[in-house]
Amino acid sequence: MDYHWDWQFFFQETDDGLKYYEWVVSGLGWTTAVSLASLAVALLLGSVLGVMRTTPKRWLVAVGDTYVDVFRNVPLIVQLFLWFFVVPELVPQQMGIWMKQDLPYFVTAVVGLGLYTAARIAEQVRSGINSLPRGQRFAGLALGFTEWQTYRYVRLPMAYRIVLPALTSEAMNIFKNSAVTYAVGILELYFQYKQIIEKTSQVLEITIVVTLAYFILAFVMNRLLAFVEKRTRVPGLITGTGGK
Amino acid sequence: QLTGTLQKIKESGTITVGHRESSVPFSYLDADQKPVGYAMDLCAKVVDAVKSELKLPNLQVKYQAVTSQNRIPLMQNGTIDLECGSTTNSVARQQQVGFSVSYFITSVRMAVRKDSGVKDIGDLNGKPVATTTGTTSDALIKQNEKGRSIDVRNIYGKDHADSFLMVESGRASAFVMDDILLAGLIANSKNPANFAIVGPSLRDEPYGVMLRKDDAPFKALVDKTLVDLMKSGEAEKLYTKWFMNPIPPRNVNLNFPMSPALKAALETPTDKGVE
Amino acid sequence: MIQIKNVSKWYGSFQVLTDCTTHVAKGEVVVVCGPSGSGKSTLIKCVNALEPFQQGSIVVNGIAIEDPKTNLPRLRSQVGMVFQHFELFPHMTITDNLAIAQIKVLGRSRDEAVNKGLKLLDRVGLKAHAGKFPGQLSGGQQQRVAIARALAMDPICMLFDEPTSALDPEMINEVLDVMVELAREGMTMMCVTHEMGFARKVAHRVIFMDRGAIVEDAAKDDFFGKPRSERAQSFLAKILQH
Amino acid sequence: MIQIKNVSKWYGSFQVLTDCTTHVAKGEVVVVCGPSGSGKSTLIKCVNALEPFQQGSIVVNGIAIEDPKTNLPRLRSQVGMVFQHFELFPHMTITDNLAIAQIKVLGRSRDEAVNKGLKLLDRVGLKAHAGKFPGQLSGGQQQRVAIARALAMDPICMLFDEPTSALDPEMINEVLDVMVELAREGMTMMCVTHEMGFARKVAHRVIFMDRGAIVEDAAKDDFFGKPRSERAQSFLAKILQH
Amino acid sequence: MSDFDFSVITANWRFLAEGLRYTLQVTVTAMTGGIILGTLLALMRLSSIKPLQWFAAGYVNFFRSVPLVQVILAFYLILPLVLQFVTGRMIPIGAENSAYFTFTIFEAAYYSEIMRSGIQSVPRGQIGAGYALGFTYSQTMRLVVLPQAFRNMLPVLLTQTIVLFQDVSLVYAIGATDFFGAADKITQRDLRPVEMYTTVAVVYFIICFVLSRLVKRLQARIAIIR
Ligand SMILES: Nc1ncnc2c1ncn2[C@@H]1O[C@H](COP(=O)(O)OP(=O)(O)OP(=O)(O)O)[C@@H](O)[C@H]1O
Ligand SMILES: Nc1ncnc2c1ncn2[C@@H]1O[C@H](COP(=O)(O)OP(=O)(O)OP(=O)(O)O)[C@@H](O)[C@H]1O
Ligand SMILES: [Mg+2]
Ligand SMILES: [Mg+2]
Repeated sequence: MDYHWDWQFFFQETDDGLKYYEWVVSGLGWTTAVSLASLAVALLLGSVLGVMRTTPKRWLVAVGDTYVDVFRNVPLIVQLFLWFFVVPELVPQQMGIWMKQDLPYFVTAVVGLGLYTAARIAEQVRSGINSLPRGQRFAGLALGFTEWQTYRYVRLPMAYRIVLPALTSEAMNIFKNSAVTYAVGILELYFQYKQIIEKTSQVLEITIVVTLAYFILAFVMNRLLAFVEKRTRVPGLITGTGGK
Repeated sequence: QLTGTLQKIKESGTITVGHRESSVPFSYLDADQKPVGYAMDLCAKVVDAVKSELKLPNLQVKYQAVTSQNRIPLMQNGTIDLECGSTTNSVARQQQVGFSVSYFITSVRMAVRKDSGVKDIGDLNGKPVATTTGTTSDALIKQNEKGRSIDVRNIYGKDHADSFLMVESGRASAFVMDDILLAGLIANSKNPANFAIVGPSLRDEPYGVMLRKDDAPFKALVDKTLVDLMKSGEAEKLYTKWFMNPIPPRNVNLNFPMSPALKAALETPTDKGVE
Repeated sequence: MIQIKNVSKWYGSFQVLTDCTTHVAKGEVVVVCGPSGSGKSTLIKCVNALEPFQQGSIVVNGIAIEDPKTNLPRLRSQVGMVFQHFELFPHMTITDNLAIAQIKVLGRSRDEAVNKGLKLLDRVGLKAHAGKFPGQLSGGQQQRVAIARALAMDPICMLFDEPTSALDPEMINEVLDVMVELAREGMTMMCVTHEMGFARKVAHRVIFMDRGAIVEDAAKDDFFGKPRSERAQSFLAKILQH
Repeated sequence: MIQIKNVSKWYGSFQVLTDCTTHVAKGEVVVVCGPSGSGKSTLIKCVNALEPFQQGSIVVNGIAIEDPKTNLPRLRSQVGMVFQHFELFPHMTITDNLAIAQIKVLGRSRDEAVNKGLKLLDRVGLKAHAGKFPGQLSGGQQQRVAIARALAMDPICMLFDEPTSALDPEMINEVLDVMVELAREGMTMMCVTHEMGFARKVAHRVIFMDRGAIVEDAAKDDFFGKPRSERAQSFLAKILQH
Repeated sequence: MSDFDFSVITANWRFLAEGLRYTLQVTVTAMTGGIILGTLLALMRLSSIKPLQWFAAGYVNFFRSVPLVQVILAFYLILPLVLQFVTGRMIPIGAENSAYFTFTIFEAAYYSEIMRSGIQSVPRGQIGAGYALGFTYSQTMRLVVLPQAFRNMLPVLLTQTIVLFQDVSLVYAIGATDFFGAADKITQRDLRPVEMYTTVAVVYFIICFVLSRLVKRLQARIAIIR
């Protein structure tokens, strides 16, 4: 293999004055920012949708189901392009111009990734709630809780505990999926990976470094949620095998 | 005794030509998804030369689409034997691959919407400027005398079409790129009259056929073929065919006359790369 | 206290309750029995408005529950209910299980709620377990906590849905003892159960259901003396064999 | 036929079997009983080499199963085994359940295997169900199929691990009847069961286990007449109460 | 920009259809290969031989932690180097072929986790019953355990396959012409992104939606059989 190894290039200066390793670091920063922000959006929206799909109200269920159907059945990359190129042309012109000129790309990317992931989280939250005995809801109602209170105090706390392992892999996934946001101009890790390959052609070195970086991100997330899981474990109860 | 690429071609009985899929009019797919273009025509001549050199009239020609990210690795690892696209011959790239004599000289300029009021670099201060991944427009702008005090916001399209779309849709005030590519994009847009290529040349860049590094016999063959075409006037005919006439797939005419720099390059062919 | 009038209910096209009419007076203990699937749980859930019904009317403490203007959470908070599978909240300590509804529904202060809860916990003999989680208690203990939880709301009547049928034999009595005591204190109770010993001891009336309909509704002594329907006779014979 | 000598087995540091020694002669029916967790299932699984053991020796039909050179699949194919939860293969029809091992292990032709299977299915009274899947049969029917499946391999002896304890009361007898018939025909059988009626009817010897050890090993009449250990006495008292 | 120009779709439908065919080919190949490889990995993971367990666990965890789009690019660039190292010759493989390989390897990690829980969902007694009838390990797995695991997990396997089908769109990153890649290339040349991406989204939606409905019905069927 006449491959020319060169680990030094990480410390070479690029034409924008930064060193290559600084590109990697800045990419890592954007990846983390996009992922965490999207995760927040996804958790919030996904929970709301998941809850909607378990209510007795038919139309709420229909809205939730439709959302999940739409957002799960179109590839993420296509969704990002839609948000970026198509949606601004469909809204009123003033708003379209605002979206194109003033709305940071970061926001578009976070919305795209967040809404996509929300569909998956909604599935999990729903299956978590449905896996609880129906009697739990009745017990809450019988004590005089409103429907919302049974969610707030009785069903959601258990449902989240049950699906935490599944949420953990979703949270790890979001770091990986965030790589696709390079396509809408986010200067995250995969963008820098491509950029560095193009500039230096030192494929192996940069692949090793970037792979490791993604690995660490996912691993940290995993440990973090494992800690949460441990902290919220209910004595005398065996949970931990949530829906897929 | 053959060596390098020629030996590989002889042994395998095939030559693999790397091409781009949307570098109009150098190398792109026509309506039947076949690679065509100015660079493809030039390369066809090179392939003919290889056939007669190796006495392989039945040499099999394979085409392999490449992207700006993978063209260099693919050349290095032997997937392609020559690349006919719109690849700038730069000193940095010469560390990795070889180049033929230049067959085109492009100037880095900018495309703007006519109604945007941007006419020169000076108008860009504080504005978003689109570039395609791999180049940094602010560095180029700053290299220019008039652009020294200018601050722009870089935004990145994943490819030229995306970058151009940013200008078209009003996301970016300008798209800084090789002028010929800008001309191609404008000609293909819905309303070509809305756009203009403006400003001084930020940099001149030569395009060359990409080869493997340190493969003198093959490079000599390629260079000789190209130089012959330039000397015989054949190259200029091909230029007219692709740059001054309607081209497939939609019969758009780029109307892009030969620049003085290119005329000079065809008269005195060179494989010197830019810094 | 509870009036049930001509109640019918369907799941889709399947009729679960057919024209059920009965009542429970203040201080009365009524036992509901019948074969599996006969609609006992459904009927008792209707009383608490946990299940909607399509025809008829149920009035609890003067309030018609089928009236759309009725504040159902408020009504339910006044009616205590105990389930077959206890339905304690597994992620809360026993103390929190007892206190949460008092705080969130009745608006009591946390101190007040906890005090009240602990007092009732003591009454069912489980004071020592206040800090534990439901999963750490036996079934019989959990069911006693569930009764205490319902009592903490100061209910005007109590509904039981087979409170002992998910328990191991040796735990049944510890739960029945609590229920007997409650009945003796004059609590209005409607009880789905197959424990005929309990019925004999404290019930005033026994209702026998079959296929969604109330087949017998008789004073205790009449019921055990000479049940009229053949279905009730054969049911009693089976149950009492145990 | 079966010799068990000083067998001990540990799960980690927990000793499940302690120095067990016994034997089953050809044509003999031996019933194994004892409280839950006493190691009955483990012992019978060791006989079939489904569980490894760390000390002692088991010889089946002259072959030492702890010998690493023993061809275990071959040995197991000669010993029929029936499990508490039937363990029919749910994705195959009854016919395929009966035929598959004959074909894949004994190398019989498909026709031969199916014929043999149907004959045995007839014997356990289920010929009409040949084309069904296990999930479509009742528990008692499934267990009878499981016995037929074991018999289809022409076993030299049969092992049963609580074959009736997962069944509803009314199905127990249909399975026991098959087993009694089998015993009367002279099949060598080792049977973990709490059905003392069955033991009384056909067993030659009864083994009582407690905490991994064989506490009693006596002829049937001796066992039911005057069990020696206190543990066995109290166990028998509980069991026979039913 | 209200003047939509859908002629770009009609003029290029053949190219798009070709792309869709390739997408389906990659999906089917990676599904078949991934399930086979994934099953082997799952068996390794559940075996009692420690090194096999470690290998399988490492494999699965590695591929589940790395972005697919990066794996696609990396494999595409590195694979030829590896082949050259092994064989001493330059073996061009091309973007299209590289994708078959990458997706099979990558999806195997996901399928293996599904098959693992499928195998674990088969009651242990079934294995005992298999052995008791005289089956060997491989017969017990082939005849008893895997058919049931596969059946139990069929809906989940199909759901993963829908995800795979969507993920094939990422091969555009190496310039391969799948359905999305074809759309992307036409967009580059003809500059009609709005029309193109809208159409692409609708096509993906219809295919995936129909498939996921089928999965739901299958799930109901299986629930009844069990
Ligand atoms: N959500 C539901 N959807 C459809 N049918 C239902 C539903 N819940 C209950 N049923 C049916 O309604 C009938 C009455 O059910 P119910 O639970 O009230 O019976 P039950 O008398 O309490 O029986 P058990 O002694 O088994 O608790 C049963 O046939 C049951 O199958
Ligand atoms: N795989 C295992 N790992 C650890 N301990 C086990 C395992 N299998 C069984 N045991 C323990 O070994 C002991 C004997 O189990 P075994 O199943 O042989 O009892 P048994 O007499 O058949 O009881 P039962 O009547 O409940 O079937 C029990 O205490 C059990 O908990
Ligand atoms: Mg009930
Ligand atoms: Mg056992």
